[in-house]
Amino acid sequence: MGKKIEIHDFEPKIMAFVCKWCTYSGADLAGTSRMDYSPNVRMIRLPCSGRIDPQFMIKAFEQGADGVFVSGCHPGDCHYNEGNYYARRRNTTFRQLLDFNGIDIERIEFSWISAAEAIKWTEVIDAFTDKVRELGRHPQYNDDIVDPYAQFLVQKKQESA
Amino acid sequence: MIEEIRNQARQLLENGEVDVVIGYAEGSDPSRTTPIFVRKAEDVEKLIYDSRCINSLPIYLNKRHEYTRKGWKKSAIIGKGCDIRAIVQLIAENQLKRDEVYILGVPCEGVVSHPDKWDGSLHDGNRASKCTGCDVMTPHETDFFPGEKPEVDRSKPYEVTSPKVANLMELELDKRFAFWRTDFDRCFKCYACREVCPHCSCNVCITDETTPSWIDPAAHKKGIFSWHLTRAMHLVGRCTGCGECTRACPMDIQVDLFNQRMKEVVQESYSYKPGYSLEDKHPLITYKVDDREDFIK
Amino acid sequence: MAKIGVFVCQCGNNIARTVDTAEVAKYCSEQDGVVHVEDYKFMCSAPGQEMFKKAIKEKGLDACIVSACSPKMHEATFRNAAEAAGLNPFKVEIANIREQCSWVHDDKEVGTVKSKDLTKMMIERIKFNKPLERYVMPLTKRALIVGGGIAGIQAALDLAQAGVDVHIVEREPSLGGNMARLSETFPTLDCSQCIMTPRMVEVQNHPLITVHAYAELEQLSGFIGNFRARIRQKAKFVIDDLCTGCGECWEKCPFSTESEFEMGLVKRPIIYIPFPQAVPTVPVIDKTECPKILKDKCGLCADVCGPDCIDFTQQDEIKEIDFGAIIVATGFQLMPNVYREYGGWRPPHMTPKKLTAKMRKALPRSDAGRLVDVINGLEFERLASASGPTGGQIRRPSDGKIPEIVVFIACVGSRDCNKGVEYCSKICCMYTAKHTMLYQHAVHHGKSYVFYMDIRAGGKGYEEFINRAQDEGAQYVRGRVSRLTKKGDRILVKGADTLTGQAVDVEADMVVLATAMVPQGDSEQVAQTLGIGYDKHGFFSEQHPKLMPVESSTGGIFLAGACQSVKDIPETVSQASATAAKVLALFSKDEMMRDPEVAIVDQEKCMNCWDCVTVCPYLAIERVELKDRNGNFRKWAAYVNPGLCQGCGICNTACRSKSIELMGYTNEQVYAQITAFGGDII
Amino acid sequence: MSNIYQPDLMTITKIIQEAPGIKTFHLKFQDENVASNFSFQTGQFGEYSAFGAGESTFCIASSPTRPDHIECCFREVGKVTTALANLTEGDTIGFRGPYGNTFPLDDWRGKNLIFIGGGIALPPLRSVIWNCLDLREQDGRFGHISIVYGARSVQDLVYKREIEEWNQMENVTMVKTVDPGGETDDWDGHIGFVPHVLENDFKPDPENTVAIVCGPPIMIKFTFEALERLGFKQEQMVTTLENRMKCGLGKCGRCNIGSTYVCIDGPVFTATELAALPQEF
Amino acid sequence: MKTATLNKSDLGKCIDLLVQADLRVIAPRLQPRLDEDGPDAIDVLTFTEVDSGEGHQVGEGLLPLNGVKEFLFAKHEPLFAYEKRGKKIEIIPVHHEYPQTVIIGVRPCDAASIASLESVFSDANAGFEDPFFTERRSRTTFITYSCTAPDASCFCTSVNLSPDSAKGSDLHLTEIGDGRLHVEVISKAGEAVAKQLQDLLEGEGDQAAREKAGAEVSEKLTRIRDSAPIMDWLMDTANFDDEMWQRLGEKCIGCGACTFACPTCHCFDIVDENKGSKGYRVKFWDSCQFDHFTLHASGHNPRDWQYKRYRNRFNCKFKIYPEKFETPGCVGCGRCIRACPVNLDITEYMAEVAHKAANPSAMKADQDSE
Repeated sequence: MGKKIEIHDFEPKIMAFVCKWCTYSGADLAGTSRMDYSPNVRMIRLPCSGRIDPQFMIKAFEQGADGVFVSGCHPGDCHYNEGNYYARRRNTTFRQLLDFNGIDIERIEFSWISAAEAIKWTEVIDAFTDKVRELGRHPQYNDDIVDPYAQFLVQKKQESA
Repeated sequence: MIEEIRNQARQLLENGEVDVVIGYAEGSDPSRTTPIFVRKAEDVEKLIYDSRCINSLPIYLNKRHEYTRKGWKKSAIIGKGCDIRAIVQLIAENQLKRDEVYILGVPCEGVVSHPDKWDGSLHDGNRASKCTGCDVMTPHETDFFPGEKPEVDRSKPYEVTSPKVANLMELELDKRFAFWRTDFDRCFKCYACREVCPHCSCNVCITDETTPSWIDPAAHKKGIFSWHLTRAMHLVGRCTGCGECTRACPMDIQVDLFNQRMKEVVQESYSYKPGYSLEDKHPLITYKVDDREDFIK
Repeated sequence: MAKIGVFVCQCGNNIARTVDTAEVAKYCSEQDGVVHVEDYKFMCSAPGQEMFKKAIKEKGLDACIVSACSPKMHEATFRNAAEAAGLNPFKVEIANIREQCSWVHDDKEVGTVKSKDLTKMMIERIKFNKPLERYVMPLTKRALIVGGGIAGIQAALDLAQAGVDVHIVEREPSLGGNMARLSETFPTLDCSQCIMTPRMVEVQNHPLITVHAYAELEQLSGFIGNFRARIRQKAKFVIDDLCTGCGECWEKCPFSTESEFEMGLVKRPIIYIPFPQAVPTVPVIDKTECPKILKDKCGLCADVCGPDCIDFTQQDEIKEIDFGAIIVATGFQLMPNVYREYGGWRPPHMTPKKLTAKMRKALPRSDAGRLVDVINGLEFERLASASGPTGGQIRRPSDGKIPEIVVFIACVGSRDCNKGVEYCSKICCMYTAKHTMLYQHAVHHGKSYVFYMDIRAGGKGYEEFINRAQDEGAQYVRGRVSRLTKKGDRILVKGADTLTGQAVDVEADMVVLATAMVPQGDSEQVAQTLGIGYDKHGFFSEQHPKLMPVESSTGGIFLAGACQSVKDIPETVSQASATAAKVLALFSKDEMMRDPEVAIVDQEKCMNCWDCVTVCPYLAIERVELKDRNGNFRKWAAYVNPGLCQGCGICNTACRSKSIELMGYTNEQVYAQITAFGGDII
Repeated sequence: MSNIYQPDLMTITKIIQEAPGIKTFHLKFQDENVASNFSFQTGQFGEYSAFGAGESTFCIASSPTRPDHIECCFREVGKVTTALANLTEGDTIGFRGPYGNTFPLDDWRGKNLIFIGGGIALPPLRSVIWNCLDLREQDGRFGHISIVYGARSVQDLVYKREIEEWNQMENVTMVKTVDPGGETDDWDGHIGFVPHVLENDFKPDPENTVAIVCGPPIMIKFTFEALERLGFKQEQMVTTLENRMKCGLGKCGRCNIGSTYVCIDGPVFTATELAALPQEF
Repeated sequence: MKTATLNKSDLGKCIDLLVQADLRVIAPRLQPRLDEDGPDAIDVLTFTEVDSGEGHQVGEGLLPLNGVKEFLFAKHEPLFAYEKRGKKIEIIPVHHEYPQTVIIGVRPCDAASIASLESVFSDANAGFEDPFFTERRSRTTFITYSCTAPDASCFCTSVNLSPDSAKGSDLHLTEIGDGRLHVEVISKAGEAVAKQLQDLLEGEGDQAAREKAGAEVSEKLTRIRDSAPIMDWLMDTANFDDEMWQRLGEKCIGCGACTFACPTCHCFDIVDENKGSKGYRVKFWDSCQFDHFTLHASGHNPRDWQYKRYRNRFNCKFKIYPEKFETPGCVGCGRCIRACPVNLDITEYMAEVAHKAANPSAMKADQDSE
């Protein structure tokens, strides 16, 4: 309790896709136990890590996420018996694919977190946030995209300044 | 060799065993060949086969071409080994029934990498890299094969990866990214890579999906990235390596490098090769309890 | 645009302390589609819920977000409240701003920003929430129990006593299972037969219980509440209804073969009942041995049968019966292979004729090198049983001599993944202790040694029981036995005492192996027939190791006894009763309500690659033919049976053409959440 | 520089649920200048946007003689129409238009008119029906007006109140029909497909008459054939086509039938014009 | 018309001069390659924005893979942004500040294609002017370069163009031997550019040498068709259902590569790209070869077979363009032939049509006998 929030120049946006049986409950436990962890993560609750589509991760990066966190039950603990095994294969290949594309796979973290592992949750999230913060804004996905809305924002900022 | 194929094709058509023979014919200029659908026995003379026959014909067996396929109950197809892998994969994915197709296997010496490189003969300078180390030059699944089929040991992983994959893997991350960025800058999302792929068989492609629009359809960088990542991801463990996506790309983007890389990954991680067994389940819909998870925290 | 209401809960000071709820509420009110916002102290309180309902009714809200604690706490509360107010419960979502914000972040600004984001993500998501209706399914209130051992019997009686129609399928000619083989049971040493047979008779006589003895479950289709079982009643060649169980036939039968029930220790006639107290007391003819059936010779049994109930032309009969729930109680066997490792020669109790020719060849056929007097625990049980082949006298199989020195070896095949299985078989310590006692009681001057790794005796009266065994003369040697060799008519047991570090050699008259408990040899096949999960050993997998230990991975199929994992009798019985309770709970309603958060298929888009069929852990996806208006075949497509679907969404991810949607977690919902995340957080 | 792709904003003033999945919007421009400069003629269409989903093409379903607002009517089928259907009164949508040609009302002076529509194709006809009824009210420039309308089932009929209104009107003949099997117990109209009812039950006199047909391509085809058998000449038959469009400006290249762009040269065609086109619509 | 000569070796300097004059210069360039790419590697020549004359490929190679189309009609064009605020919506226009651009090394066919596109996007087409195209067009100058060696797929002479045509050009360069280029100033914009380059230009050009050079190249073209009868034949609606469409087109796999590679294809699609409650509307290239291109919401598709889609493309080039815009829709660049993975050859269609147009009765008889 009472970890001081440090102000950094860059705060990464982290999207977490988690299974509702294990990891989401683990995060809940972290809450109930009043554990402090990085506020950068936004969780999306899914029934199973087997429901996590690589498409979600692509979309998250597209939408400006700097890191994507994927988590589910430990092997053998899946509420649906085998969903996490499929998730594991999907992620194994997807990471290699991103890597081949030259996208830093340090920005995707996969972790098994059970409903009891609140401490692990906070540790993994903190470590991942620090790592992504170090890596900085995701350059591969966020540079020079013609976004009229962004143009508009920049312009507005200039006008007001 | 081609004479034997022609004779067999003629017989099949005359007996009414097949409605059509899908094969190759001379193209509109000497370096090119073109797919042909032979429906009459007298037309079998048009069939040819040599190292210019790059096309992967099994794409006409894909359900996507339902209109073209209308009225074909059974088709015979001339297949080189790599195409037969595609046919096998189609059957394994239930996109085709084994008894709907009659495979006229051809012994293949490799094909030319690009029509422009054809100079009258096949040699190391113009042979497609997918043909290096090919283990299906004597095809594995055929209904007819001219001559005797020699025994081939297919238990070993085949080594047909383009040297470029290794080159790219040696690069640093940002250089690799820069390489793709320059290539992708050319992409205008014509989806030729999708359309020539024998394994793209969805009724509605994910990129044409609007609810939600998974992939921005516009040809901006994000949209292009997402498209190529998705395409490669959908082919993980399914791509049989015909290399048509790269050849079809009007912008000469080597998109099949993704597939080749993923083929390596699948082979390393799951010792799986697609296109060899009619009952195969691709690695993303199967699992082993002790699969690798070295990257998982 | 949607009419969304957002209800921000302060949770007393729990949320309000580090989240500026008023600010969150204000922010939400500016969001697209939001028409009503509340910021309240305790949303989950009665007045809070009233306010929630009132807002739904008065503002005509068509979706609600409650920004409060974890959905695990109050999702159901607010969904019920919404339903009461006339809003579809699946149009309510919870944004978790307590467990994920206020309780984990100290900084109020941070907590507020994150709360806004989480709520905003939910606002975008809920625009794509579809009103879902729970599925109402018919329910067949009849239960099927596979296996007529103690687990099956217990479950059957519990259910029948509660008024449920029960069918038991038992593949042997009699109920009883492994427990019927036991002589006495630990830790009380009461007679197994004495407590078992009355229950078997009770089953037989209960009007609500139908026993299909000598029958097998061949196929199972359908889903929870609506199973259809195909049961193969194997031909007994004896007409059930006519047979009086007089015993004339089996007494007169001139041929014999090894008795399965007696573990091959003695022979039994070809027309037989497995043991005298068998229920039903109807004999069956072993068609693989009967000369009448094989060669049309003999037929003596038919001649002697008074009621004339022998019918050599009888065929297997197929019965199709509907069930609402299934209890699997197929039990265990002792590990066959390890037994051979130690020089024993008898195959598992399933007799050699069920082995393939190849296996038969591998078995030692002659006396040379075989150790006849190395037996397993169940064989010892038969030797010790008053109704057993020796009438309760412990005599060794080779020459019938009463053994003077008996060595018991524990953990044979257990806890060793090189020679057997890595798990502990749990009951061996106890039954070995029991065996030493039975032996000591029968042979007062005998000497018993027990080689063990550890003693595991966690149970009521168990540790005391072990102590008692030691007091009564069993000598416990901590250490493993390296090999058994023949020495004269005795067996030289070469072992070591790891406590003293010395080699211990014992010349034993008989060796009893406490062999590992393993699932029945065909358990994987059974699991596939039933469509339930199983582990690498072949034990059926429970739905959840802690919280759902009696449910299988498939809804409506429950697991009782040693088919799920190693168990002793009390555990088996309690699990059996637990399954009965589960079935009763399922049968307590007239029809079944199924959660609507299941996958559905857009059949037009489906390109029938059947990847979904492959990945579905519940076999919930079927291949269906679509027809056009004129009834002609149009295309194949997948169909998800909502009765079987558990809503995991694995198929959804596996589907490349995105033609499967998991209701409640649709692609659009997740997509909206992701885009909301990207859109506003700067 | 004006951006032809940029829509004007309109407010939904009223939403009417016509049939399951079919809605009518009443729309008003938010910008007074745009409103005062806006005019359209019957038969024209517009591009309606649901921001965030995209644009969709519908005809303007109201009559230019009632210019206080415009109406559109659509069925919920795709992404855009679903997004539109989720809007509520007071919400904003985008509108580009009017585009396309118009019904040749001047050519119809003094003639009897038969409007034939099927299913969701009544909205384009509704515009011209009210336009003609209003003009006839003013100066009696048209003769007898008949309306033949059919849908798959009773509940799929759109503009139910107006159908009743037309039914009550003197010198308007209202013929309504539903496909076999789509009728209810209290259905008082015909049962049968539109071309069939037209040919066998209604039997209009081709003399000095113009038939205006709107519906799915297959219905247009059969209705034209039925009309020809009744003695109508090609120039007496008019239809409006609803090809897929994106820009509405003759640029995006998808609505063409041969070298005719439906968005510019259409959507209103006479049967004569259609017959001269390649049969690909 | 002003003419001059230029040393071919000075082309790099020309580019440098233009860059120095604060112009955006687009020139053909080879894409960078990895070493030892294996036998699959091919040279990739594209029009790219350059910041110096170094490594330019003006006059080298044949056609860059991309036409100049994408510099005027962007493959991805945001039309405007919007933001939803409750019931209100704010539309945020896009700012068009296109830089003054010079595209150098444009082949005559590509230059001619611009006129075709212009007819679609200008207000001459039904009075609607695409501001994005016309703005860019008005700020772009084309320096064309006569072809010196056509390849097997070129057929510009079949569509009334020639390898040395100056149509659509602002400044035209032709090789006249000895490393010299004949320079023609065609338009005012060309003159302005020529002014920037005047230090490098010398005296008068050599008109005779230029014409001779052009004629020599024309003779090298192998695919010579007469496109004149094609339109007449296509105008006959009866021929719309001719058997040849299906026979030739059934192998088409609908990949759309031809349309995207085509310098005159102009079809596009418009969608909204949304991010939460804001986003933008974007226009991007589409292709008439895709099955959902004309698919109605009802499920009806006027062009349900692939061959019908290719028929539409052929008609678009040889009937719709000439009839509607009075410009040819095909400039004979041959990109569609090179791009086609199944060797569907537009000139085979042209030959077939020309043959049918020339022998109407013979073809009829052929069909009857079948």
